[in-house]
Amino acid sequence: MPKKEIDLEYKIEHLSILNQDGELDSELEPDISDDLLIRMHRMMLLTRRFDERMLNLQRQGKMGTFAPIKGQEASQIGAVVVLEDEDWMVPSFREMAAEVWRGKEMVDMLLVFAGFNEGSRVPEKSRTLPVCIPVASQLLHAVGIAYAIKYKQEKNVVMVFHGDGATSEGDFHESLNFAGVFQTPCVFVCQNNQWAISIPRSKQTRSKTLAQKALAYGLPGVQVDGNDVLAVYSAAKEAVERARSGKGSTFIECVTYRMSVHTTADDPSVYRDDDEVKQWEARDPISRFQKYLKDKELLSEDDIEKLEEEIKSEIKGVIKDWEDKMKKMGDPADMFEFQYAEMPPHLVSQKEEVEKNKANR
Amino acid sequence: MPKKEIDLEYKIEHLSILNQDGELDSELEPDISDDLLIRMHRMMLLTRRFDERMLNLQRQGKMGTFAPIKGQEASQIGAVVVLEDEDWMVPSFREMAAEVWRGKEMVDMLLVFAGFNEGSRVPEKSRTLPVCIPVASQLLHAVGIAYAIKYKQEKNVVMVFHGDGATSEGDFHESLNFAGVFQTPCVFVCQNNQWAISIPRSKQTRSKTLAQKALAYGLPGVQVDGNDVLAVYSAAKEAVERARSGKGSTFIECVTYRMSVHTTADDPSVYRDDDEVKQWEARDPISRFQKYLKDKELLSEDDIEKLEEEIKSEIKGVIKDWEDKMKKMGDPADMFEFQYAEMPPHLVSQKEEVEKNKANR
Amino acid sequence: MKKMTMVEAINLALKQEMEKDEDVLVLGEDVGMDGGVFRVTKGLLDAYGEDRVIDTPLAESMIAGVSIGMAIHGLKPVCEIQFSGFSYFSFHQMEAHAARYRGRSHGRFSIQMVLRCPYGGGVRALEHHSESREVYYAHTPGLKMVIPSGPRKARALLVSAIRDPDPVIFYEPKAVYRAFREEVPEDEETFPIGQSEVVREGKDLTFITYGAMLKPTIDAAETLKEEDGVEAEVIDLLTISPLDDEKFTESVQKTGRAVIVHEAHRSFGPGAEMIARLVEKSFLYLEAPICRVTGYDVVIPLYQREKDYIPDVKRILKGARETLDF
Amino acid sequence: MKKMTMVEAINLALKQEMEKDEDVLVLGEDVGMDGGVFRVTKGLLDAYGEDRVIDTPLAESMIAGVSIGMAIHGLKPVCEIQFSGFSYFSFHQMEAHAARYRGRSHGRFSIQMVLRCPYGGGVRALEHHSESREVYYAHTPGLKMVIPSGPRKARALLVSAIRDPDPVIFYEPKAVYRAFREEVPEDEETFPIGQSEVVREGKDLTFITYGAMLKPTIDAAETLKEEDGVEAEVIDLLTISPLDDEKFTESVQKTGRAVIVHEAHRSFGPGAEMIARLVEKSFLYLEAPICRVTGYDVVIPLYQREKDYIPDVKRILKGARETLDF
Ligand SMILES: Cc1ncc(C[n+]2csc(CCOP(=O)(O)OP(=O)(O)O)c2C)c(N)n1
Ligand SMILES: Cc1ncc(C[n+]2csc(CCOP(=O)(O)OP(=O)(O)O)c2C)c(N)n1
Ligand SMILES: [Mg+2]
Ligand SMILES: [Mg+2]
Repeated sequence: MPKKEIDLEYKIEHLSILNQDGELDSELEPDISDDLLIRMHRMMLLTRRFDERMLNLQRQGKMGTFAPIKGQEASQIGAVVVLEDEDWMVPSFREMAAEVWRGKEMVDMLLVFAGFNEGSRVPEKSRTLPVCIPVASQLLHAVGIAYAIKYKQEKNVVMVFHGDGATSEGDFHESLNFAGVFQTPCVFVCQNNQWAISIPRSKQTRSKTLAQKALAYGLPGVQVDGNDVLAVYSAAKEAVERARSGKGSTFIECVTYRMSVHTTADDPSVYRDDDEVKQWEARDPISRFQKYLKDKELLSEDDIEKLEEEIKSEIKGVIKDWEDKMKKMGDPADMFEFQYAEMPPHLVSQKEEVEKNKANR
Repeated sequence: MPKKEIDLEYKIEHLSILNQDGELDSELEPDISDDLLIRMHRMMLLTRRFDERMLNLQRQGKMGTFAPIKGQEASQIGAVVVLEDEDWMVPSFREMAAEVWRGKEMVDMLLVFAGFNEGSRVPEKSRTLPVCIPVASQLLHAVGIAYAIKYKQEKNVVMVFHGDGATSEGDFHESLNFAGVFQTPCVFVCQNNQWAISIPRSKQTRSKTLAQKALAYGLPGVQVDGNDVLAVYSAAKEAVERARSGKGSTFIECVTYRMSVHTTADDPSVYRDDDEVKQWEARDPISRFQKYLKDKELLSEDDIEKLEEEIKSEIKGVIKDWEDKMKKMGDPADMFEFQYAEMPPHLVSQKEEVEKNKANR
Repeated sequence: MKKMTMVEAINLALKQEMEKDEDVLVLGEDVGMDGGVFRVTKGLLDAYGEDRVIDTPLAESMIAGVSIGMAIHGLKPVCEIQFSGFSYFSFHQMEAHAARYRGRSHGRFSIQMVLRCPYGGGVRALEHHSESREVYYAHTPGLKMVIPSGPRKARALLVSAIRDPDPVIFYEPKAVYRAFREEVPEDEETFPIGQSEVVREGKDLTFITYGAMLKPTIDAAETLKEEDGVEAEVIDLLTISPLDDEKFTESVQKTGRAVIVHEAHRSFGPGAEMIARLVEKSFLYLEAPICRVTGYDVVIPLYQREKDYIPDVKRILKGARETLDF
Repeated sequence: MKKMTMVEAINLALKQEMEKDEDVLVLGEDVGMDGGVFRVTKGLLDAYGEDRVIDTPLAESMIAGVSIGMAIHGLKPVCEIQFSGFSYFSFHQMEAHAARYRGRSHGRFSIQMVLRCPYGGGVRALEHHSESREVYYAHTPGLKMVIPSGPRKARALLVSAIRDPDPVIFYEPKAVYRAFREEVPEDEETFPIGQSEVVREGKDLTFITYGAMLKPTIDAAETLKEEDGVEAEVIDLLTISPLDDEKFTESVQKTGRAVIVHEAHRSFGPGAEMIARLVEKSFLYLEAPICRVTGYDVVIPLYQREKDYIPDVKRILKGARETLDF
C-alpha cells in the first residue's frame, strides 16, 4: 500500500583507512604525531604480549579466570588515545589494553585475576572505572558521569566500552536513550568482536549493523574497521570532539574479532570454526599497523626486535612485583573494609569473629 | 570525512486514510465489511461512554484509581478487530476498548478498579491477558507466547499494546530484539498518546519517530494516524497477515492522544496546556469515523441517538450487576487462593489465622 | 514550629539540602513539572531548573544507574522510583553497583545517593503499588535501608541520608504521606542513620516496629495500658539496615517479651532477623516466644482486602496478649 | 547405578524430561551450541534442535519474561541464568509476573517454569559469580526456591521442579557441580518440593543446612562424634521456600539445640527465618541460643579470601561447640 515516507535524515557509514594488507587510503589518513603513533604501537604490542603471558599464568594455575583481548588492540587503543587524562574511561571487562594506556597498573590486573580484591583499587587521580562484569550495566554509569560533567559545566567527556552481546541488554537501551535525550558528552565504543561467548553476532540481533541502533535514540552511529587503528582513531577523535563541544553522544561500532577464548573458562572449539579464526588472523591489527609505520619509516624490523625484548623484561618485572605483593596480602579480616564509609557495629563484631577464628588456627 | 554509506534497505512511512475532517483517501480505503464497520463504531462509542461513566464513579469515591482511554478508541479498536479469537491479545493498562472487544466483561473491570481481585479473572477460553501495570514488562510475555505458537506450529499471532513511555524501558528493547532474532508472530502496537504521565513524547526519546526504533531490531516499523481507525486497521491487518504467514513481527506506532487524565490520581493541568487538548479534540477518532460511516450511508443521526440510548442502558445494567456482585465478595481469607497450585502448609496456617481473626470480630 | 504532613516535610528536606549544596540534585519519573505523583518534589523545578530537577524517561534501571554515575563524578543524586514495586527494575544496579563501587574501587568511590520510593499499602491503588519488600535491600551488603514513620523523622532522616556517603534506600510509607501533621522545625535537623528510637517506655512488653505500622502499634500500646494495665515499650526502628539491635536488646532484656510488627511478608521477612538477634543476644531473658504480627505470605491483595493483610490494632493486640499470656 | 557428578545428573534430568514431554524446552545464554558454560545442557541441542534448546541473545529479563510467556501458552520452559549474580537483571519479571500470573488471572494461568542458575562460591571466579542470595526469592510469595546438595537429589528435584505447576527457582551449588559423584538411578526419580530430609540422625544437636554447605556440615557432625562424643542430627533443607519447618521442629524438639549453616549473608538471611520458626513453635524446647554459621554481611570477596567468608568445618564446629556448651 502506498504511504508517505518520512525523511529520517539518517545514514550509516563504514570507515576503513588501513586495509588488511596495511595499505593506506591516504585521503583519509588522520593527522597523528609520530610520537603518538609510536606509543600506540608500543602499547598494542605490550598488551598483546601481556595478554599471552596472562593466559600462560592462568594455564599454570597461578591465576583464576580472565578475558583475553587478543585481536582487539586496535579498537581499544585507537579509541582511548583520543582521551585526555581528565576524561573518564569506563571499561567493560575486556579492555585491558585501553586500561593500561590509561594508567592501570599491570600488577593490579594480575592481582585481581589471582583473586585479590586489592587489585581493583582506583588511584586517587585516575578517571578510569574498575572493570564491570555485569554486561552493559556500566553504560548507565558512563552517561551518569557525562551528565554530571555537563551539569558542572566542565569540558571533559566520557568514553565507554562494551561488546556486541551487550547491545541486547536493557541497560544498553536505557543508556543510549538517556544520552540522546540529555545530549550528554559520552562516546559509546562498541567492540563488536563477533562473539558473545558462543553466540555469534548474527544470532545476537537481526539488525544489519550495530551502528544503526543509534537511530533509535536520535544519535549518530558509525561503523569502523576495528582492526584498523587509524579508522578507529579517526572516528573516536571526531566523536570526542563532538562530545567536547557540547554536541552530544556518538555510537561507534568497531568491527573486530575475539581471536582467543572468551575467558580462560571457555573452549571455543565447541562452537566455532578454526577457519573463521584463520581468516581473521590475516586481518591482525598489529601487523597491518606495523606495515604502515614501516612505510612511514617510523619503525624497522630492528626496532620491533628491540621493543619485543624491552616488553619481555617489563612484563618480567611486573610479574616479579606481583609475586612479591601477593606474599603480603590476604588477611581475611580485610573483607570487611570498604563496605561502608564507616564500619557499622554488626560488621565490627563479625570482623572480630574472623580475627578470633584466625588467631585460633 | 568521506566514508562508505551502508545500504540499510529501510524507510519509515506514515499512513493516513481518513483525515481529521473525515475525508477519505479512497485509494487507500481498506475493505471492511459493513457489519464490521458498524460493530467497530458501536464499540468505540460504548467504550467512550463507559470510560466517562467510570471517571464519574471514581470521582464519587466508588472506585479506586483507573486509567481512562478517551481519545484512543480508534488506535485500539482498529488494531484489535483484526485478530481471531484464538489469537492472543496482551494489553498494558490502558486498553479498555480493546479488552472489551476481546470479551472482557465490563463488570470485571469495575470490580478490579473497586479493589476486588476477582475482577482480573481470565475466563477459560479467553486469550486476552490481564492488564499489566509494570510498564513494558508485558512485551516479553507477548513474544514468549509468540515463540510458543511458532514452536507448536500453530497459526495464531499475538498482538501486544504499549505506550510511548514504554519504549524507554529495557524490557521494550529486549522484546523487540527477541522478536527480530526469532521472527516470532507478534505485532507490537504502540499507543503513542504523546504523554507518559507528565513527560511529553519529545522528552521521552530523541528519535524522530517511535516507528524507526524497529530498525534497531531488523523489524519493519510504520507510523499511522492513530485517530484514524481505517489507517490503524490497514496497518494492523498487514502486520497480522505478515505474522500469520511466518514472516515475523511488525512495529506499529499509532499517533494518538490521551485526551483525559493519566489516571484518576493525576492532574494534567499542572503540566500541560489546555490548548493542546483542544487541538486534539478536533482530531477526535469517533466523530471522524462517524462522518465516514454517514458518507457511506451506514449510519444516520437517528442511529447514533438510538445507539447512545442502548449504550446507556447497557452500562446501567453493568453497574447494577457490579453492585450486586460486590455485596457477595470480600472474604479476607480469599487472599490465600491462587498463590500456588496447591496451598503450602504455611499459607494454610496463615489462612486459619485470618479466619480465626474474622470470627473474633 | 510549622505543622507539616510527611509530604511537606520531605519536600522541605529536599529544598533545604538543594539550597545548601549545589551537588544535590533530584531525578526520576515526573519529579519535575508534575512535582512527583505524590507532590513530594513540588516546586523544586521552579526553584532549581531542569538540569537539577530532572524529568527522566521511563526507565528505572536508568534512574538508578545514572545516579550511580553522577555520584562517581561527585554529585549527590536523590532519585525517585515512583513506587517501590517498580524499584526491582533497578535492583541489579543497586545490588551490583551502588552497593559495591566503594569496595570494588578499594575506597576510591563513594556512591553518595539516595533512592527514594513510596512503599506500602493504604492508598486504594492498583497492583504493584502497595508492596513492602524492604528485605531485598536490607539483605544486600553495602546498602543502607531507612524507613521513617512520621513527618519530622522523615525530614531529619532524609537530610542525613543525603549527606551519608553510602547509598541509602529511603522507603516512604505512603499511607503516612498525608495521614497526619507534625511540628517540623524550619531549621536544620538531622537524625543518625543506624539508630532506632524508644518512642514509648514500658516494662512489660517490647513492640518493635517502623513505618506506617508505628501508629497502630502505639494505639495498641495505649489500649493495653487502658484495658490490661500493661506497660508496653515501643521501638521505632527508623533504620532497617544496618539494624540497631542495641536498643531493642536492652528493651527486651528488661521486658522479657517482644512483638514485632511490620507490613512486609512474614517468611524471610525483616522480623525474622530481629528474632534471630534477640535469640543470639538475649536468650536467657526471653519469657515468651517472640511474636510476629505481619503481612501474610501472599501477594498483597487489592484494596478491598488490604486491611485484612496489613496488621491493624486488633491483630497487634492479639499478638501482644498471646505473648503476655504465655 | 551409574555414578554421576551433579552436572551429569542435572543433564540427565533435562534430557529425560525433554524426551518425555515435548512441551519442555531449554533456553538461556550459551545453553545450545556451547552446552552451557558449565556443560549442564551439553548434548541437548544435538538431540532436540535449536527450536527447543534456544541460544538467546544476552538479556536476562528477556530470558525470564519470555519463559513466562511460553508458560502462558502451555510450554514448560527451563531457563538458565548463567550465574545467579545476573539473575537480578530479571528479578522484576520473576517478582511481578512469574510469581503472580496465577493469582492475577484468578487461577487461569500456571507459570510452569524453572529458572535454573549456578550460585555460591568455590570456583575461583570473578566478581558477581559467587553470591548466595536465595532470600530475595524465598521472601517472594508465589515463587518456590529449591537448592539441591548432591547429584542424586539435584536430578530428582529438577524433575519435580519441571513438573511443578508453579515457578521454581533452582539454585545449583556450583562448588558441588563436579566435586563428587553419586549413584543416580537411570530410571525416573522425583523428590517432593517443599520437603526437607534428615540425612544423619542424632540426639544432641540439630544442624540445618543445604546446598554446598551440606558436605562440611556432615564432616563437622562426624568430627563431633569422634572428638566430642556428640550425636548431631543433620537436616538437608532442599527446598528453601516453602520452608519445611516440620522436620527441623521435630528434630530440635528432640535435641534442644540447633546450628544453622549457610553461605548467604547472615543479616536478614535464610537462617533468621528458621530461628523465627523455631522460636514460634519450639520455644520451650530450646536449651541454647540457635547459632548461625554463615557468610558475613559483606560482598563475598574474590577467591583468595573466599574461604574465610564461606563457612567451613572449623567454623561449624566452633558454632556447634558453643551451642553445646551453653
Ligand atoms: C548481565 C550479565 N549476563 C551474563 C554474563 C556472562 N557473560 C560474561 S561475558 C558474556 C558475553 C559478552 O559478550 P559481548 O558483550 O559481546 O562482550 P565480549 O565478551 O565479546 O567482549 C556473558 C554472557 C555477564 N557477565 N553479565
Ligand atoms: C515499570 C513502571 N514504572 C513506572 C510506572 C508508573 N507509571 C504508570 S503509567 C506510566 C506512564 C506510562 O506512559 P506510556 O507508556 O506512554 O503509557 P500511557 O500511560 O500514556 O498509556 C508510569 C510512569 C509503572 N507502572 N511501571
Ligand atoms: Mg563480543
Ligand atoms: Mg503515553
